[in-house]
Amino acid sequence: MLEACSVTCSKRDRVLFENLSLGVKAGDLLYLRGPNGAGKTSLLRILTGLSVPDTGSVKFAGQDIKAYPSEYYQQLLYLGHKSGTNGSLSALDNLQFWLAQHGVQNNQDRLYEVLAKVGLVGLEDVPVRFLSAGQQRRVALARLWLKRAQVWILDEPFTALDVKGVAMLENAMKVHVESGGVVITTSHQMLSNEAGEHRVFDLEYRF
Amino acid sequence: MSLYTGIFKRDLHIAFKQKAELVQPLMFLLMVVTLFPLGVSPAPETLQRIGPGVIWIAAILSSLLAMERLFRDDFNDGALEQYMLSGMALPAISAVKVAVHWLVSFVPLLVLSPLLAMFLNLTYDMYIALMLTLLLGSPLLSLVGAIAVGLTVGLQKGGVLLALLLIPVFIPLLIFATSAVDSAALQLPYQSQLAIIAAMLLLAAALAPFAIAYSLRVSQN
Amino acid sequence: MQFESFSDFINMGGYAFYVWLSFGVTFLVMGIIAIQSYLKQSSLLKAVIVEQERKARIKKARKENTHAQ
Amino acid sequence: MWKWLHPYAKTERAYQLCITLQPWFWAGALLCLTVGTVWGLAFAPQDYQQGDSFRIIYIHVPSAILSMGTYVAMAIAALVGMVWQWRTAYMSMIAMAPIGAVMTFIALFTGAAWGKPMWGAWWVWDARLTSELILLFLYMGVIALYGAFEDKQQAGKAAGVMALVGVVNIPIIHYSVEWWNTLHQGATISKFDNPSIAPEMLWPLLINLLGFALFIGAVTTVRLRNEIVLRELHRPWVQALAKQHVEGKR
Repeated sequence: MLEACSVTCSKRDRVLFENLSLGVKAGDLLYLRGPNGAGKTSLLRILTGLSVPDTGSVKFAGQDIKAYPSEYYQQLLYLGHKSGTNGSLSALDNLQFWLAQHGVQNNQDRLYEVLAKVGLVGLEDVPVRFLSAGQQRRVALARLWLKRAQVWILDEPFTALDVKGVAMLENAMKVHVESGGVVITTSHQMLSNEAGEHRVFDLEYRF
Repeated sequence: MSLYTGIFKRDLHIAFKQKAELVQPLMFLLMVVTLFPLGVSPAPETLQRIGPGVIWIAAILSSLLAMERLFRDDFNDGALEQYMLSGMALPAISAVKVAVHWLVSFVPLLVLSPLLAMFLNLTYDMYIALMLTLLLGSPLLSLVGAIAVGLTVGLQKGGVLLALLLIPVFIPLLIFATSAVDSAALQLPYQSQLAIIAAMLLLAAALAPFAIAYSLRVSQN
Repeated sequence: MQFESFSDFINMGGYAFYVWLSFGVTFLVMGIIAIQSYLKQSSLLKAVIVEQERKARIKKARKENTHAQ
Repeated sequence: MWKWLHPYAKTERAYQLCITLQPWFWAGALLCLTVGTVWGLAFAPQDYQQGDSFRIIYIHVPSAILSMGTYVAMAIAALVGMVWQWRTAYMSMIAMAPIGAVMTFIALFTGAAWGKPMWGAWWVWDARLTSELILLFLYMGVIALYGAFEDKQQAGKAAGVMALVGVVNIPIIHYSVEWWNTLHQGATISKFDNPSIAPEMLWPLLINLLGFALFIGAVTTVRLRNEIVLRELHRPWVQALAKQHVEGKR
């Protein structure tokens, strides 16, 4: 469904990976592994289209994502290192705005429900900067339940989460994959069995 | 369309939550203007002669201080990434953000301008000309400034660099704006200067959003 | 030749200082940037070798590490 | 023409092209600069108003013209890089920046040295000098922006945007400054207002103009080679080259 065709990426004039090809199909959970500086984040950003590879292209459903961005972005959910939430707005405001921006219908009740699910009952209208790091991450993760997207690209989604949070997220990945979605993720800790079957892709540190 | 008004409202809302950041450049402007009578001469004629230039230079400097805010928060907290992945047109988003920035940083300046004109002993005609040049010129500052902000937003130490990049670019505006006010002081027509500033504004309005969008993409890379 | 004598030429109709200063500084600055560019070229090529040796060291260390394990 | 240029988007080909062009640039530059300068200094007739001080024109005007020209060339390179995604175009843009800044400096310095006997002051806010000064600021901005980025590919793109913003601004700056100048100083005679210059004065000027242009070309090729080596540090062909160079020295 999503494939990278011989992409090359160099950062600070060091080649991170060269002619790398990678494909995922519906129902895949791809776990990217590699040491610091191997280019995991760069690869994910190329897959989302945020970064442009030096050579090669990324295709979604057989079409170049540069040529048909809106089709791809309707089906994409990306969570990066940065949460994408503004500190002076509440969780509720942040999510509402994000949903409107991504063209997702929403209603207040559903938002409260999802925020409760990620363990933020009573914190819905507190400015996000007053929340702890883990809670902020949960606000960002709430998007997974709000937007129906086929492709999830999650960069280090487990950072700052507690054990319960990790389990919840792994379960969500499993459910998503079982219903025919795609998850591409990186993490420093191994995925547990909670997450279900997954494919590992190793990125070497290159010189 | 409602998407863009959504961004407009959100940015306005956030801006008013960070009041200190709104007020500080204005205080800076006021203080810079205060320095001139003290440093040059408090004689009314001298002040009247240098007044337009002083106000415009102070306005440019204070706008450079506030400029960085334009994309900094959105870049740092990742909101910009999410904008880019929403399928919305980035040039349009940039234009909306520039509009908000203009509203929150230059409209207060316009409100403050009678006080500055009084401090520097400008005549009524000069004041009207000053208002008109600020009205036409300040959106130009925001639009062109946003390109450089887009380029430097990913750098940790972008502050001084931003000023280095922008000051030379703002020189024509300074020349035409102050000369308009000078003409007003001599009871001469100054429509031609205003027309040139307006032409520059239109040019910037047509091109800058695309340049801003491109710069933001470069910064994301 | 526009000048009667060599000393006239040096004198430049009384503007010697300005004329020779201009020409002198111009060619000096041009010389500096040319030389600087060439010096940088050779230092860069040396840096390439240093970089290559560093990389070889890292590779060797890695190999020994894996053997030890 | 683009078909012909396209192979040079590859850095190795561009490097080879630089090596081929370089001796021609150097030879031409030396020849033209020697002929133009000697002719201008010794054989061209005196100016009836300014005497021999006008001979500074033979470096001032070429450097002033080419400082603008180099900036425009940088902007074109940036545009080519942007449209066709050529890394080499960005590299050549940044290779040109320092030499363009040097040209601007020369134009400023010689303008000041010429102004002193003419106006009695080293610095007068004359239209041409003022626009040259602003041009120097623009050059410094591009160079500073390029230097601020760690990732040089990103740096090239960013500096390219700034070069394009600058090039849109250059005509505006030029006319605004000229206009401002006429407002503020009526009396001083502009030293550049020679409606018709005698041909025996013009020839050395044109030869020097060509000489400066070739010099810029020569330095640009050297600097472009540096830039390519710096950016392609890990390519085998650069490493082979480095080996050759170091061994050649021993």
